[in-house]
Amino acid sequence: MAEVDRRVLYWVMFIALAIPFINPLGLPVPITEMTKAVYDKVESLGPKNIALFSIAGGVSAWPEIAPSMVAVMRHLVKREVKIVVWGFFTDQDITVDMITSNVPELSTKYKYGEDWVYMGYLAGGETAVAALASDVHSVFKADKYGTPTEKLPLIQRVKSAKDVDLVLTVDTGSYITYYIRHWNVGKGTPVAEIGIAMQADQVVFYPANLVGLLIGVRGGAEYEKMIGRLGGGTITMDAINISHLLFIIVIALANIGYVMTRRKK
Amino acid sequence: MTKATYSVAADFLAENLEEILLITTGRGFSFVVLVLSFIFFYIAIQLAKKGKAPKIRRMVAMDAIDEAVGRATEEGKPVHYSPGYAYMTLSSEQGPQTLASIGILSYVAGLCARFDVPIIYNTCIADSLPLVEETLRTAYRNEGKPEAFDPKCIRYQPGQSEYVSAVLGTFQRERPAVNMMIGGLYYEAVVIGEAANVIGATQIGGSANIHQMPFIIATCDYAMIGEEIFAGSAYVTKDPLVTSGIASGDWMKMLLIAITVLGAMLELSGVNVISQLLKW
Amino acid sequence: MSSILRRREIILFLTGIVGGLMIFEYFFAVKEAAAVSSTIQKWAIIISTFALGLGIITAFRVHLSHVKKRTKGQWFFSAWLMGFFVLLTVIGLWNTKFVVYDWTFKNVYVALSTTLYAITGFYIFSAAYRAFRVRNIEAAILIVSGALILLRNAPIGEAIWKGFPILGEWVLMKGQVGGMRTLTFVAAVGLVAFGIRTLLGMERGYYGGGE
Amino acid sequence: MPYPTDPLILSGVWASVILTLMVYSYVLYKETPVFRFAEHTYISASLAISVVVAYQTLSSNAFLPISQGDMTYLIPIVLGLLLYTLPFREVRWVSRYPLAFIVGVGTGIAIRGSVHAQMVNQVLAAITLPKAPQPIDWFNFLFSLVAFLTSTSYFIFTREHTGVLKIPTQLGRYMIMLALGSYFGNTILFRMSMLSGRVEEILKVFGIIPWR
Repeated sequence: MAEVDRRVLYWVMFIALAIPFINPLGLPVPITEMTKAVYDKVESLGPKNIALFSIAGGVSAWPEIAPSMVAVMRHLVKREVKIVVWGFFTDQDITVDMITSNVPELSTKYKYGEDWVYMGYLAGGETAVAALASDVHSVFKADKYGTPTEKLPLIQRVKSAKDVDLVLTVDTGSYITYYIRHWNVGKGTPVAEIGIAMQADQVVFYPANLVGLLIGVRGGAEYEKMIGRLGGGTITMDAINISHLLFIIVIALANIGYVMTRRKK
Repeated sequence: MTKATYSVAADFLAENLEEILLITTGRGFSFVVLVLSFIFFYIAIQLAKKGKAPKIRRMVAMDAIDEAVGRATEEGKPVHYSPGYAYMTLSSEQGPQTLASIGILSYVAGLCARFDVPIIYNTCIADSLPLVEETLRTAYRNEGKPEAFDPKCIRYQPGQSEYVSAVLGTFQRERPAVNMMIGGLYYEAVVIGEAANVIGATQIGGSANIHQMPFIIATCDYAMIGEEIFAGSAYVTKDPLVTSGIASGDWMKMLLIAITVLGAMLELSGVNVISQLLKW
Repeated sequence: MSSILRRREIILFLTGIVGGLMIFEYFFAVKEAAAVSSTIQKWAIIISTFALGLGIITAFRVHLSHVKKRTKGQWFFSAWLMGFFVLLTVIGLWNTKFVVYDWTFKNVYVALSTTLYAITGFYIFSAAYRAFRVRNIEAAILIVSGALILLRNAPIGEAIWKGFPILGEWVLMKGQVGGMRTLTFVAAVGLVAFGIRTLLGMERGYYGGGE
Repeated sequence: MPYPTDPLILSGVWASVILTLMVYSYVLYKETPVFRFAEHTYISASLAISVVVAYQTLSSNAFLPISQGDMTYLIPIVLGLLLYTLPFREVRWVSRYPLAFIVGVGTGIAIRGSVHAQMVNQVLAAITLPKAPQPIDWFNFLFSLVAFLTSTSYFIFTREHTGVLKIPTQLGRYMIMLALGSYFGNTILFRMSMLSGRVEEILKVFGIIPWR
């Protein structure tokens, strides 16, 4: 029992993950405080407010963060909040395409340039985030499609961090800490995070500086439930349930085996 | 000076400190800590020069290297060494970990040269290649076997996942007896670690990237946690100048522990001097 | 001239100056320093980009030798690697929108990056199986803490027992904070000590001790 | 969305799924020429893409400013070219100049960021009192504080962990394990959603579940 061929474990996992896609379980997803805090903050915004949607995660992390991105974007559009999008990953254009195709309101209800705007890619990590906090216009001269900022009424209103009512940072790395340091501590802008699960461990260092946090695909599933439109996150939650249960079972079995072999000795 | 003028002067200082000292607001105390780190280091070196070099407690993982290479010698199998993803460049904040890793590599390569054990070095950090090649070449020369060095033992892969796939392939094809992964590790830690367990390799791992520590501990026989990797090359070379760096780090820890204790007590009694100082 | 430039002190001095400038710019609000530091960082990106060529030389050195020696089970793959590389590079430099390049980028490069990223899912499973055994008190704490987080993250935890998510939430929000803070903290202390040695030219480990 | 019919997309999704299965054959079966093919194809494509991206980076970051008359960008180009002295024994030392430069940048960035964020800010956070505290908040505050202090004592290298340090270092080890367990658990969530993403893709392409 103590030593099983690993491949047995791998096959079990592979098959177990497939089952819920074919035959969904649909266990309810309870809402956690961190997710509710983000929801409440977005709910408090309206057509007068501007939200920043910052993308610092790649296409390869989609299974974890795409559900949250789409759900939050749908909520922003429902509240008619103005949205500024920019990002720090070279493949982010594919991500923006994915969001716009899932949130068609961005091209129907929203007017590009006035209601939402995509500023494109930016290199430079923390330095860039800090520069944007104090002067957006010196960093971006034009949007992604080459339209100069003078012709984009929305970005004309966003001169610095002070003009933004909520930062939503999609993040698979350290960008949340950059935004906290330069946008929240420096300028007082509320910051919320759409992150991968492991970030939870580090983000809770800053309870006072953070509105809330969507923890990985679980956060996405919760948010989908709150806005009343289930999607990819909820479907993946079944796979998460099954796989986590497997983890618990396997750890229990391993320990029973371990204790038994020790007894024999 | 009356109390009023004193407080006016204090307010003026507080408001204009950035202009007067030019120190960016919020980073003042960090700068003090950095300067203190330099001073501690200087004092530790002076002590070392007087023969009072501090002793470091044993580092099990570093002691295990000799034994691991010995095992590879007996089995006639290679040693696999890799430094992790580390943002693929020396010029990022992960750079120092790669340098520390190459420092340990020089010791490992020396052992491999001495016992004629082949070494395989897999990396995706292009700008570290000159240092790696030089380190390996020097290690072989110092053992008097410069002709035994084969630059083909250095394998470059153009990215993180590419590097993972190449290491997976290498493990099954060349079956190293030892796997060492030390440096700025990311998700590769658990993959490489488990794949090395499949072939039964002895593993020594280390990283200062907190997010990978659970996996290094879970998969490796010997783990270097956090700053241990920075102490590694000093530990094996027994260079007193470098061990003093570790001592000065210890003093810094003790100082900041003291500040924490003092600060917590003052905060609890309603005095926020320390937190103001830290925010300066 | 070359004998002076060859001196290790000069080279180490360059490291110290560049590193010192980066530090100065961070702590002091001097506009000129900020400008210089941003230029230096751009330069570093350019230099590192050039290093890719060294990587390709290194890779080809290995694969050419396989092809020359007709290494069994390997030379064919080495030849394929080099051939496909040359083809794709020529196409990509000519036009990245060309169908062959674009198709390979999406369906080979992005797809396999995601695939390898996800391969961890298998290995983390066997790692948990191996590592999560109650050998001593430390291991017991590790297991309990990990299991509570699992039962917090998956809704099934709450379905089993209402208390799991509450305990898991406590571990995540409060319990783990102190230890995690320490790991963050000591890694930085070690790094700063190492960095100081590097900038002062005392850390020679990575120079291999050679000339 | 319906199942794709465009031959380009169709060939693409099948190719990506077949390559994925080739890679997973290593995990689920063993290292075979099938895996080797996927591995070498991937590395080959990635090398080529790296060259193209490097060329684009150099064009926009170096060649463009030079063409606009900013000759300072010749310096990094020359430094970058100096790396290529590496294969030549007599002039190999020249390659240390560009290296010294990037090592300086990396070390500088690493030091400055970590002193502030990882040292001073952590101490500050450790002593920040809870706002509007309930009794449980005081307990949590003290718990984190003690955890921080004891686990830091475990990382003292120049003292043996005996005598006064014995109990704190032991307690510190427990606190570190608590943190690492939590990290392990959260990483499992992330990895499982990544892997289930691939499984879903495979099922979709094989037509077992509807395309969406």
